[in-house]
Amino acid sequence: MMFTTKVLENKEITASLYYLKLQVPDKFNAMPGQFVMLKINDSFDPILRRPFSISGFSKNRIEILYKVIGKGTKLISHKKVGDEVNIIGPLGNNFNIDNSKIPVLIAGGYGVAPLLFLAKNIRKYSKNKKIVFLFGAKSKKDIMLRKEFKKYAITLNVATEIGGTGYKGLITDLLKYLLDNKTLLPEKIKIYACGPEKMIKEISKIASQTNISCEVSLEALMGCGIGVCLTCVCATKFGLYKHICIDGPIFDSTIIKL
Amino acid sequence: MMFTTKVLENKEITASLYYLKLQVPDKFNAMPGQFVMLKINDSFDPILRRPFSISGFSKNRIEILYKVIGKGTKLISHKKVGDEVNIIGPLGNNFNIDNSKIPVLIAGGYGVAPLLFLAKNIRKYSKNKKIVFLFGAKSKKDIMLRKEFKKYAITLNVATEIGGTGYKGLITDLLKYLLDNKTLLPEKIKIYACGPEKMIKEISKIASQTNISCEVSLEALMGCGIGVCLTCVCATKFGLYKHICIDGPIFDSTIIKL
Amino acid sequence: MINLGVNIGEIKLKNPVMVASGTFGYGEEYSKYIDLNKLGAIVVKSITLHPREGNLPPRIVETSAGILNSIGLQNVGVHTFIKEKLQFLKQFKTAIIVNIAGNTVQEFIELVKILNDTSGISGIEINISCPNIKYNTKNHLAFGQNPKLTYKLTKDIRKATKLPLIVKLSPEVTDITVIAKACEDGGADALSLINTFPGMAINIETREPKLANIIGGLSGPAIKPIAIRLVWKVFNAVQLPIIGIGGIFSAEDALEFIIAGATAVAIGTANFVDPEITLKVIDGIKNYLAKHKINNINQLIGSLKIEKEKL
Amino acid sequence: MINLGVNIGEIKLKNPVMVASGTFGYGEEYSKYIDLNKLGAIVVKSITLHPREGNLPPRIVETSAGILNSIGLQNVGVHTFIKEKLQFLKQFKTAIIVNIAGNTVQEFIELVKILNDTSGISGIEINISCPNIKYNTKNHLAFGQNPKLTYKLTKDIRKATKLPLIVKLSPEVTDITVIAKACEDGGADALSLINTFPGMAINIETREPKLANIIGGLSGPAIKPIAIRLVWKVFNAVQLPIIGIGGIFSAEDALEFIIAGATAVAIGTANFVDPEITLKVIDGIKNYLAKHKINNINQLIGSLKIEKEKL
Ligand SMILES: Cc1cc2nc3c(=O)[nH]c(=O)nc-3n(C[C@H](O)[C@H](O)[C@H](O)COP(=O)(O)OP(=O)(O)OC[C@H]3O[C@@H](n4cnc5c(N)ncnc54)[C@H](O)[C@@H]3O)c2cc1C
Ligand SMILES: Cc1cc2nc3c(=O)[nH]c(=O)nc-3n(C[C@H](O)[C@H](O)[C@H](O)COP(=O)(O)OP(=O)(O)OC[C@H]3O[C@@H](n4cnc5c(N)ncnc54)[C@H](O)[C@@H]3O)c2cc1C
Ligand SMILES: Cc1cc2nc3c(=O)[nH]c(=O)nc-3n(C[C@H](O)[C@H](O)[C@H](O)COP(=O)(O)O)c2cc1C
Ligand SMILES: Cc1cc2nc3c(=O)[nH]c(=O)nc-3n(C[C@H](O)[C@H](O)[C@H](O)COP(=O)(O)O)c2cc1C
Ligand code: FES
Ligand code: FES
Repeated sequence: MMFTTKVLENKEITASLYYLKLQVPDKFNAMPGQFVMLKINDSFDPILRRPFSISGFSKNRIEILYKVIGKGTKLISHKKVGDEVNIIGPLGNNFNIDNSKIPVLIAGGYGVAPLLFLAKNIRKYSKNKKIVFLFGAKSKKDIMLRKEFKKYAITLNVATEIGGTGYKGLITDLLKYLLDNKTLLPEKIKIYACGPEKMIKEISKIASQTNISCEVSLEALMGCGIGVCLTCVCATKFGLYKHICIDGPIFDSTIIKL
Repeated sequence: MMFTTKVLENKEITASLYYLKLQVPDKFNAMPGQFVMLKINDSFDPILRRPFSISGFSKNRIEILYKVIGKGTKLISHKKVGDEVNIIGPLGNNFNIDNSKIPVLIAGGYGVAPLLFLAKNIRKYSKNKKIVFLFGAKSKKDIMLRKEFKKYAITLNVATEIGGTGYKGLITDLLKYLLDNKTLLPEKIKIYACGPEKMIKEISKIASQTNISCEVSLEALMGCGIGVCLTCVCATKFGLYKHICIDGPIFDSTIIKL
Repeated sequence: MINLGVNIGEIKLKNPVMVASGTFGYGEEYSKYIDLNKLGAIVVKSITLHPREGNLPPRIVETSAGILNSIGLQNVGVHTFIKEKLQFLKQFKTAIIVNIAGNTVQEFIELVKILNDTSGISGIEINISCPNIKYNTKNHLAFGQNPKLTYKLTKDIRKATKLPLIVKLSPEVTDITVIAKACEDGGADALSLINTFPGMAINIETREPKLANIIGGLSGPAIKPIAIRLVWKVFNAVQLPIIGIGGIFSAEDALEFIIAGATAVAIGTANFVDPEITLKVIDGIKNYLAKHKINNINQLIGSLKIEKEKL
Repeated sequence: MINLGVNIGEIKLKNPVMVASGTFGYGEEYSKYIDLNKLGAIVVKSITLHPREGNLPPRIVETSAGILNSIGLQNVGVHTFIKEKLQFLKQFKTAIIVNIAGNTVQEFIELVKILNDTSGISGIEINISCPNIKYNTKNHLAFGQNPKLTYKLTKDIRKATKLPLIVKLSPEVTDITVIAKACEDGGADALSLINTFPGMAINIETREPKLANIIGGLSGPAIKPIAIRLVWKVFNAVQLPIIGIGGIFSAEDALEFIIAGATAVAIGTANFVDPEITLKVIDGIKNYLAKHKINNINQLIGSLKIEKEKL
């Protein structure tokens, strides 16, 4: 659905990363993995909407965690409480939770957005379920929302490229390490990953090599977000294109070709 | 000169008319009649700067009185205290005050902007000089800044098209009336006028018929404001074009052809 | 009562607001946002004889007030279109125009023959101007850039079908009136203009084109002034009704095209930004006509006022 | 040390950043904002044999990410130019390129002959593509839209002068490489592309064109993707150095043109919005080269990376 709504909050939580909270109508219902297309303003420069994962949902309210990248996100960061924004959503499919397995959530950078929502949702339905959350970033300051994770009793396994907190190295190295030392057992876990393409690629490789069930959230330049413009294609191992906005953004890692 | 500065104030003073106050550098010095070119933001839509008369100047500060017309002025009206704006100015020529004559300032709508500055300036240099100020507008609510005029001991002669305060009718009818009943004597006065083209046309006609010395402030679509793009031309009675941005915006009413 | 109905050749539209090929899919997605019955016409995404996978991604770049796309005519092929997509579209009381693309005259003819036997189609739009595929013509220019090829193609298709025939022109020509006349002479019933402009964008960090296909088609408000001028030029050169296309994002934009000479307009890129835009444009046109006391939209077509000596 | 110098034929530029004809007057106004010595070259507003008053106002319309202008070659005429304007420009250590426009081959030749005898001129740019004047050619098309006329004009002017000769092309052609080759064959030293696109805007309240001249030339970021693609196309078709023009508002934009194949760039509309833009672009290019460890700008020209199979 499309609607115009109000900014409830829009604040920088760490360097160039913002937390945006928006009012949504009663009928709005979202699942982890889904996204919205946000209209920046009435100008034609920039002209396209911007896709953002929903990183939290409660009645009449969604949360978006976004990084300032270019023109569009910069303008969004200037929005003040009470400003109007136009939204299309929720869009796309969602993560499929396999209750029989331990969920291992792997986030790179702002890829944490949909996984935070996923983690909260899993916690909502089972208070004691073990949730493994691997969070990779450049440096310590990029590991944000620690309080929020704590509130939902989710323990973070952190990796930073330049070190300073947690594991020093890539989040995928941490994953390998945890698999190697049998902290994580392939047949007992299911991976849910979101982050930069390189990370998704590497995780998909590890998952396929070790036979871990794995879902990844993909990104693409999007013209419409609703399956019409045919810009957001992603190659699959079966030769056919999938459309990330409607067939995804969540895919089983075994079918996609990055 | 070109500079980026801060909004000191930007508030609506009557329906869709705003008073914008901007900080300016030490070197900035303006005369009544001059204008600035204001850059709206970094977007290319809208792309051009917008011209605005300077309606007040004191050290390190200018005032602009603007009406929300379209895309550009709407965006300017959203600017908040502390927001940055980029300015080129002061630009153009200025009113030539003839001290031997009684100044009759005639404003239509937001045409009041440069004349307010002119009135203040005349008052600044002579406390007791008689200033006649004719202010025409649609309705009572469009006659704004009464306090400001009072502060500078300027009595307004108001005309409103739909009546409600002062003379009911066009400001040019009021002018004719004051000439007819000899309240204003052609040889004793000089007219300074700014307002819609129709008003300027009519006043120029009256001035030429009655031999009143008269200066008018003109408007034109402007690409650059500094004499380069050659878009802002205005025909003269001598067959040649004048450029409103550098030869004007103030012209002797006898030379222009509207 | 204000009359909004217009005719594109024999196609009767309840209002002049259509959607442009490739920007509305086959209608399914938008049916969740708007009532498709309200549209003047739906032009479907270009259909080819066989399914096409389209170009490699990335396929889109945002530019100032526009987008470059290089979809490359990805589509389900005419057979699946008829079996699946058209079935869905048929349920609406809206004219369905099938846009077809081919690499050879033969392909176009085959497509037309298949569509001849299909019910529920109000007309055919031939796309001789897609900037995203390579043609087997001299210099790889599109059919629509060569008046002789345009004439021949139009005439051959004309012979092959009784369905109303719309030709969609490329703006990348020296004199669009020459192409327009070729279409008229070949027997076209109407013209659509314009298709996208070939354009390019470069990632200066990697020094690679931003589109995998190197070039793409520019659409959106950026091209509107060019499109309006071409519509006006063609309106003054041929008798055929014109469907004005290019950067329409509001009723005001649509009205500019109509005053310039367009009998109808088609909305493209704007659908992506606002799925409800078509209905807003229809309402806006209605309000304009009411305000200006015009009771028939046809009075507005080509009503641009120009002092004689300027022509 | 990073080398920013480039050659346009025999014209040596200290850096590749020029200003486009008609957007910088004769330099006087901008000298209050920037040091003209820092520019690569100044191309002056089109000069004609006799002074021209230009078109009636209104002469400008703001469009989405662009402007339409219809100045109509208002200028002081070649004699006043030489006497007054050139005197001012000569004091700067910057290449001065004189853009000339004429209605007939004869007018161009006369202009060139006058300029031959004038000192302080680094080169001539011939404007065969102004959308704002009516030509005495077939269909009123500009010289630059006809390869034969372009060839003849270039050749005749080539014979008439030893000054470096730049031809400024119109984008409104079916295949710009044909025109570019005509210039090359005619003996041009370089090409400028692009001039503005003919465009139009309509006031829907009055139903009149927004420009008194009805049509105007579209410039600004709106046309950038088209311009880059045309530069790349021409770069791959001829050997002449190219001056890339069209919507350059930043160093990034300029670099896109250079990577696509432009030896230099000219900034137009952006000067109106930011009188200091040229210097910002020069600095930005310098920073880019430093960051990418490129010590000579010439290495960047036409360095677009494209996988072979895509060509
Ligand atoms: C399904 C999906 C979910 C996303 N979720 C989030 C999120 O939760 N938080 C977040 O910070 N970002 C998210 N992104 C990325 C976000 O959309 C881009 O960072 C944003 O569009 C950049 O816009 P810009 O104008 O600032 O950047 P620019 O680089 O100026 O944008 C230019 C164009 O490229 C597009 N673009 C640039 N980067 C991306 C990208 N990575 N993915 C898709 N389009 C891009 C823009 O939409 C625009 O059309 C998501 C993307 C997708 C596809
Ligand atoms: C010398 C000068 C002094 C001015 N002083 C004032 C002033 O003190 N207060 C005030 O409210 N307005 C003033 N104006 C008019 C003001 O510039 C326009 O109202 C404003 O540019 C409208 O911009 P917009 O985007 O809101 O309107 P739009 O109509 O969307 O603008 C579209 C384009 O037309 C131009 N334009 C529209 N109306 C005018 C106009 N009347 N004059 C010039 N360009 C126009 C815009 O600059 C823009 O390029 C002045 C104009 C000039 C030339
Ligand atoms: C993503 C996209 C896909 C398109 N696909 C087609 C197509 O398949 N066939 C066609 O004739 N035109 C196609 N077009 C062109 C549009 O129909 C239209 O002519 C063009 O976009 C200009 O209109 P606009 O500025 O309103 O978008 C496409 C345009 C876009 C943006
Ligand atoms: C107001 C204006 C006047 C122009 N006058 C001329 C001219 O006299 N001669 C010419 O060759 N080009 C002229 N041009 C075209 C520019 O030189 C340039 O080719 C075009 O504007 C595209 O560049 P831009 O997008 O950077 O403005 C003019 C452009 C503008 C905007
Ligand atoms: S973004 Fe348009 S189809 Fe996916
Ligand atoms: S506004 Fe450019 S010359 Fe006056």
